[in-house]
Amino acid sequence: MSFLELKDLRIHFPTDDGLVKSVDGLSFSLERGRTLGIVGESGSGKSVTSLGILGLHKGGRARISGEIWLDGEELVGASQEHVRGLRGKKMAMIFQDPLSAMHPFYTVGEQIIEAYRIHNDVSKKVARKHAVDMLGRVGIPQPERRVDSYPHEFSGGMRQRAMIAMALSCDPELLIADEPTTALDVTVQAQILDLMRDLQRDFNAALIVITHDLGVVAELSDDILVMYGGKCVEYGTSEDIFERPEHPYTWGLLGSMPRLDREPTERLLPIKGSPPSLINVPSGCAFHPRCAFEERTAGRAKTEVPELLETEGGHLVRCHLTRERRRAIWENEIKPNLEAS
Amino acid sequence: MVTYIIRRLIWAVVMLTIVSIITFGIFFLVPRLAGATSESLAARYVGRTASAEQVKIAADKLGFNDPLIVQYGRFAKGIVAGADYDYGPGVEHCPAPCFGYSFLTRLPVWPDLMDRLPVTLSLAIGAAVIWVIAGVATGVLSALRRGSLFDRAAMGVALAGVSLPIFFTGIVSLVVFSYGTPFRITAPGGSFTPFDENPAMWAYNLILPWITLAFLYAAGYARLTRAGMLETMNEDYIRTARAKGLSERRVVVKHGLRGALTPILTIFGLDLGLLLGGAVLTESTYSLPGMGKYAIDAITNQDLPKVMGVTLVAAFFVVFANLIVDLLYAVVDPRVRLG
Amino acid sequence: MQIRRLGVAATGAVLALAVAACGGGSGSSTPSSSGGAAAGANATGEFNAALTGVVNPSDKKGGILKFANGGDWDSLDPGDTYYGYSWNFIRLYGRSLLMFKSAVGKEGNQLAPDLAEDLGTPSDDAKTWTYKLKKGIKFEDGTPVTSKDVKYAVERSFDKEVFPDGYTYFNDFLDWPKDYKGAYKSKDVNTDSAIETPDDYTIVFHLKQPLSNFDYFAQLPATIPVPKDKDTGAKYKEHIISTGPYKFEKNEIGKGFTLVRNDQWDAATDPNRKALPDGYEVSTNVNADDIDNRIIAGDLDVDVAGIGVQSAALGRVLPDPAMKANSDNPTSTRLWYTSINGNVAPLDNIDCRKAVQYATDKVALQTAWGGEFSGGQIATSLLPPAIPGHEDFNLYPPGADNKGDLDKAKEALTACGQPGGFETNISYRAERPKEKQAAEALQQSLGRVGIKLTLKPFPQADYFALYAGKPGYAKDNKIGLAMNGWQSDWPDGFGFLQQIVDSRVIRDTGGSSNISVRDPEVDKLIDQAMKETDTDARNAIWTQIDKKVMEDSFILPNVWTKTLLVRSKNATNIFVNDAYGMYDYLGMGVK
Amino acid sequence: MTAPMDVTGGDTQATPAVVEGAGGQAIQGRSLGQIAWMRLKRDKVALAGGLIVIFLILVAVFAPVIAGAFGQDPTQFNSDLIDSSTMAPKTGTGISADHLFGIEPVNGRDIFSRVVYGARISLLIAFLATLLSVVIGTLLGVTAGYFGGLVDSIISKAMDVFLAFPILVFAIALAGIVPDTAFGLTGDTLRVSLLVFIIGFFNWPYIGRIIRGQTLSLREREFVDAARSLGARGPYIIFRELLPNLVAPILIYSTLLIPTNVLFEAALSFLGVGVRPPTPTWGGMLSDAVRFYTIPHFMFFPGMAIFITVLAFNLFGDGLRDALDPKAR
Repeated sequence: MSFLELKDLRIHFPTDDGLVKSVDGLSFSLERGRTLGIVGESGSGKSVTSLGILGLHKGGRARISGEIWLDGEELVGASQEHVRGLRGKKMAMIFQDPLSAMHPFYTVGEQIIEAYRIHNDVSKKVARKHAVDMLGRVGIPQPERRVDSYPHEFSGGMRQRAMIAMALSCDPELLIADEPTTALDVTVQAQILDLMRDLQRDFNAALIVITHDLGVVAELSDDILVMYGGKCVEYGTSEDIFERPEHPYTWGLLGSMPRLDREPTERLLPIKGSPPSLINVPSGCAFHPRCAFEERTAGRAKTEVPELLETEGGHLVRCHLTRERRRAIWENEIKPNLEAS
Repeated sequence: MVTYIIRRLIWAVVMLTIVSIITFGIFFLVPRLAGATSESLAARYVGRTASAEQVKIAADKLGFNDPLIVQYGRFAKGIVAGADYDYGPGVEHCPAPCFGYSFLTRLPVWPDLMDRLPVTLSLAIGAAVIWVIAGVATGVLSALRRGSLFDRAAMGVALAGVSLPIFFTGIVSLVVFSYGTPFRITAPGGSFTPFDENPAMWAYNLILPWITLAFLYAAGYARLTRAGMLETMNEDYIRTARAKGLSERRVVVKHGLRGALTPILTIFGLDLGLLLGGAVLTESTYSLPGMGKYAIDAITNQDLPKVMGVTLVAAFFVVFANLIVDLLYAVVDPRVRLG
Repeated sequence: MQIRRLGVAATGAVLALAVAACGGGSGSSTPSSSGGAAAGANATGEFNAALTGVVNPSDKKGGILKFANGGDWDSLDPGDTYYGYSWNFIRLYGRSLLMFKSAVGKEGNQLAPDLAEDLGTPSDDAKTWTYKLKKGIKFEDGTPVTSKDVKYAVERSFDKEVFPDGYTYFNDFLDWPKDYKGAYKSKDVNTDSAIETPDDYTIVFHLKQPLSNFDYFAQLPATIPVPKDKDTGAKYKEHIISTGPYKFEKNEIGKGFTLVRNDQWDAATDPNRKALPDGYEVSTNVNADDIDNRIIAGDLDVDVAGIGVQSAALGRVLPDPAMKANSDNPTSTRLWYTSINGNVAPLDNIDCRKAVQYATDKVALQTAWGGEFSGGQIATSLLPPAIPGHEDFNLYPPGADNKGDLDKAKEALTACGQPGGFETNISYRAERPKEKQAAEALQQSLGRVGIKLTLKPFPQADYFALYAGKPGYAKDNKIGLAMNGWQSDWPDGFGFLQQIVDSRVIRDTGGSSNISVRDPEVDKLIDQAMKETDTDARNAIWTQIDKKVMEDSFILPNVWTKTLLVRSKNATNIFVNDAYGMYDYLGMGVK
Repeated sequence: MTAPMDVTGGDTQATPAVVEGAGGQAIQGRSLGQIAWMRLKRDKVALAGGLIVIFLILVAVFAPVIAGAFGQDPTQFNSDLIDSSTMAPKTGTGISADHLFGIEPVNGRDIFSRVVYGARISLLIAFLATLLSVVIGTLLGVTAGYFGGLVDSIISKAMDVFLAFPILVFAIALAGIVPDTAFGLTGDTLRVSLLVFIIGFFNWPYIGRIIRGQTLSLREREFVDAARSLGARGPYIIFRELLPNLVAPILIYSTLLIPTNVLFEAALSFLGVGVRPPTPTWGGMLSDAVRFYTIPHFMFFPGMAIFITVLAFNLFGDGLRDALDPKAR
């Protein structure tokens, strides 16, 4: 069994308007030292998944089913208290906007020390030393001084470094980064991505990077999982996704990805329409109302939910189009367009 | 920080001056608009049987014929430097802060006010302790169990609480717990025992007004706290705290409550400041001899020096409370810079 | 509590039987008479028992009596107090030249010497009155009381700027030097023309005009001596130097005070005071409803204001036979009335004034004032029944059921030239709910004949000085009717009528209690009565004045006040003194 | 540099915020009012509050009809129903088919019709005073927020001064010393105008502060810049661009200010400085009832009238706020 394994995970929220199926039957696995990128639009269920792994939906209104195995332990059925003990220690998370994700009333040091001392029975002094070390390690200059600063006294990039330091303070084996660079400007983004890559190597942790930005996962990930409407629509290695993407949605994502190797004047190709409702999921393939190739499925897309099937070597796709047709479309219609445009 | 405090103190003085000018102006002008003359005002000082001539002399002596500005100047000078007052057998110096002498009792206002202050202080602070504890606790619990039976019940009661006029709850509480002999658990006010004299009697006399007043405020605070907690508990930093593996209790108390309580601090400061200037309705419902009752009595008797005195003291508390709140805010929230 | 009260009632009943034989006479015995308090004692468990006898008679000393006041004294200063209850109470800490006997019922109306050795000796056609003081009377600091202290007390009370609450009898009647302004402002003026003190124990008053009943002046609290070197003017009320059996221990104006025994008081000089309790605890500004409840519960002894229970307690006491039996319903010498201002058109026409009289629903008025027990008896004239000179007559019978004679009222309106009625205002004191109720009742009943009233509340403190009692204001603002009330300063026609019907007390500056009666004939009659030394003849003149004012229809009498008093469960010697129309505070002791 | 399709930049709320526009329907094309009404319709409690508010307004408007239907006049004495010794109603409460809520002690006036008429004074004053506060508060708040600088600091300081006034003390004092004829008005008209002025005038800073804050944030928005760049002047921007966007907060705080003002009016009437008797007011009835606490129905009905009115407005106001501004809950 892999270090982290999700089996048919479902996270549903009952609301006044109906049941919101944020995550609907998600499965994947991840080994130590590997990086998985989860990509999707808002509301595709990627963040809900990450919070689900950390057990942060427990005790709330969410209905969770399926299995989450972490290092041989099942987490869905485990007690809240037990999962709490794992949070921060065995699995940690880096959040998107460090300004709002850090408590404004406590110093950065205090927040790291708190995280460290929850899981390690050490004196405040030792914990403080550790916090300074961690801040130094994530590249914050003058950590002895900065440890007593408040989050609002940091720049955006420094804050994200501090956030990473906090997440890594207990040496976690699973690290989830939720849009780690979205709130940062481009140059800082690159630095943070470099830092994360370095640190992952040092800590030998399993890393999940959640983003809507394929560019980020391109830099970091070994494997990529594309989510749409709470489901995985395509899964494969980084190479699979970038070189041989087979799902129309993935094509759309690639089309709307700004790339450094393109001319700045080039037009991006956005996906038409807006993300699906998670309550009244479109019949059949959830993507069909936005899919440019829907008519080539002979109506199946409207009525039949496609299955996630392997095309080759672990590359999974959820689409009614035949494999040949997908390849043909990619090679003849999409790829040239992406390169030419 | 120090310059900020000094600046704020100066502004506080300016504000009190403005308040005193407006108050003086209104109480000077309105009776005159109502047809009062300086003689009829002076008549209040010389008794029912004075002759027209005596009244005229008194009006002159009291300076009621001087322009408004001169009269105000005299009043302001009294507060700052004291004033001399002819009380019959001799002239007496009324030391600063001199708010003048009551029309009716002919006693200086300031000692009177200082006499009433402990009552209002006891009432306000006692009630504040109750309402903060009860209101915040209820609000937090409600927020944490949002939608639960407890939440619905508590918020229902709280909404009822803010919708009930205190003079109604006050009377009902008096009738049930004080007048009604079977449940008589407390005195109906009117009597006040200073804390240092007999703490038990002090509490006994105040328990009913405390609870009634606290109920009203606790209701509001429960609603505020709940709203604040709901908002705070949705903050990203709460999720971060949870992700760190903190116990839910610690998340709520150390991270949630800390954030939610900060805005409540402001409101608390203002409420307490307003109350210290006289819980008018509570004091008159329970006949507590505090500042509010003093104000009402002074107003009913149109005893201008008393009204001026109590208005200014009340304004002082509001201004002072504002200052304290702003300073405290800077202590509580590191993002706030004074300056 | 219930059991104990029943037990007391039983012993009381036995006592009453035992004394019935020797008591007999109608309130002829007093607790101060040598026969002891047992004489004239009545059963404790009877309604109105304290009107005619002493309830719970006892000579037991000690204990503390607890008094409470729903409001506050106008002033504790003897020179500045004008409340009936204050005059009743002041006898505990001050001794005037004369005093009302501490006795049951009518006997309480009798004057007795206090500082003086005897009642006053008139000379010079009752223009000069001489009193001899007892020796051995001391202030609480041990200084002997002399006639100079009495003279000083009266002189200081002259200054109404310092003592605005008091009466002006001495100011008006003594032969003061011209431009005299009182002890403070006219320090070195010789006042022998008004008051002479030939020696330390003689005081002689010189009047401007003959006054046959000056002895009533001599009982006024203004004759309570004040030591000149301890006088602090307006602040003297905070530190009063006692001459009575009790002195002030603690005095917090606005909250209350305590009285303790005055060791300089010598019982040998004072046959009128028994001084049974060891002290008094008085709280002021207490919730009035709570006072009632605490008296009923036995936690409190006396509502010092003596105006009877509040409306709420009325509903508890009257329907409950046991509680009712522990209460008394005295009629006081107070008349609630409505002044009809002849200066305000169309009330300058006597027929319009008469229309008001006829149209009034007296029953509604009585209920508004508090009903038959706590409101009073429907009044048809001015002089209350308890005052000599009172005669039953009714010039404007408001129908058989007392609810108004609308036909007569309409006739009067027609005669007045306002057949459809008219509009005017009615003033009342905002702080007095009963006055408001009465005004509303009048508004309602006069509305039946088209007389439309608008209610005008004014603050009590300035009611007479600035509003209803100020002729100019009343006229300009068309205050045709004004709620008013008067209690006799002492039980004779002069004490009752002079201040409210003599037009010469009306001043343009306001402040007089008479705000509507302007009839030169009435003034003449008053002068006549003051000169008349024969009591019966004098009383006849007062009756005549009463009738004349009613004929003029300047006053609409409402009720002669009755009050419902609840007896303390812990006090002894409870009886009503007619001079005050409330329990006598001098006689009371603690069980 | 986010992808154009990702508008919010994250979907991390545990409670999905994407549930509006059920069925994936585009929500564009619906006005704020329509959305609010849709939300409000779902809030049964707020709707109930709103219905009670409408009911109370109808009661106030048709008071003479309602009271007349029972043949009762609010100032009519019924002395024959009163026990003249205790002043209490002969039957204890006097409740009967004629007198639904019983009668007052002493004079036997019909409590039902007095409560019904009391709604007129209470609501009239509360509405007008709210209107006054809102007008002053909005004008000054927008002015302060829009112009900023010296104007803002003067207006803000003025608000500080106003907030420092012991408002109730002041209101009582003012209401107490104004004569019965003033400013060319008299009787109830004068008293009502006076109370409206006092209550409204002292409450504006509360609204003013909120509006100022909202204006400050609106001022930075693009559409204001756009208008300004097109040459629009201050007043135009204030009335055409800012005010329409301030409608929601104004509506919310007006609704929430009304119950406060109902309480305020009741307090002043209770303290005897309200509208003159015998015009019935709830506060005035309560103050009469205090002395007759042994006759509890007398205080019950006016007390409950105040309670229900304030509660209804509060419920409706809360619902309105949730509907118009869901984040503010």
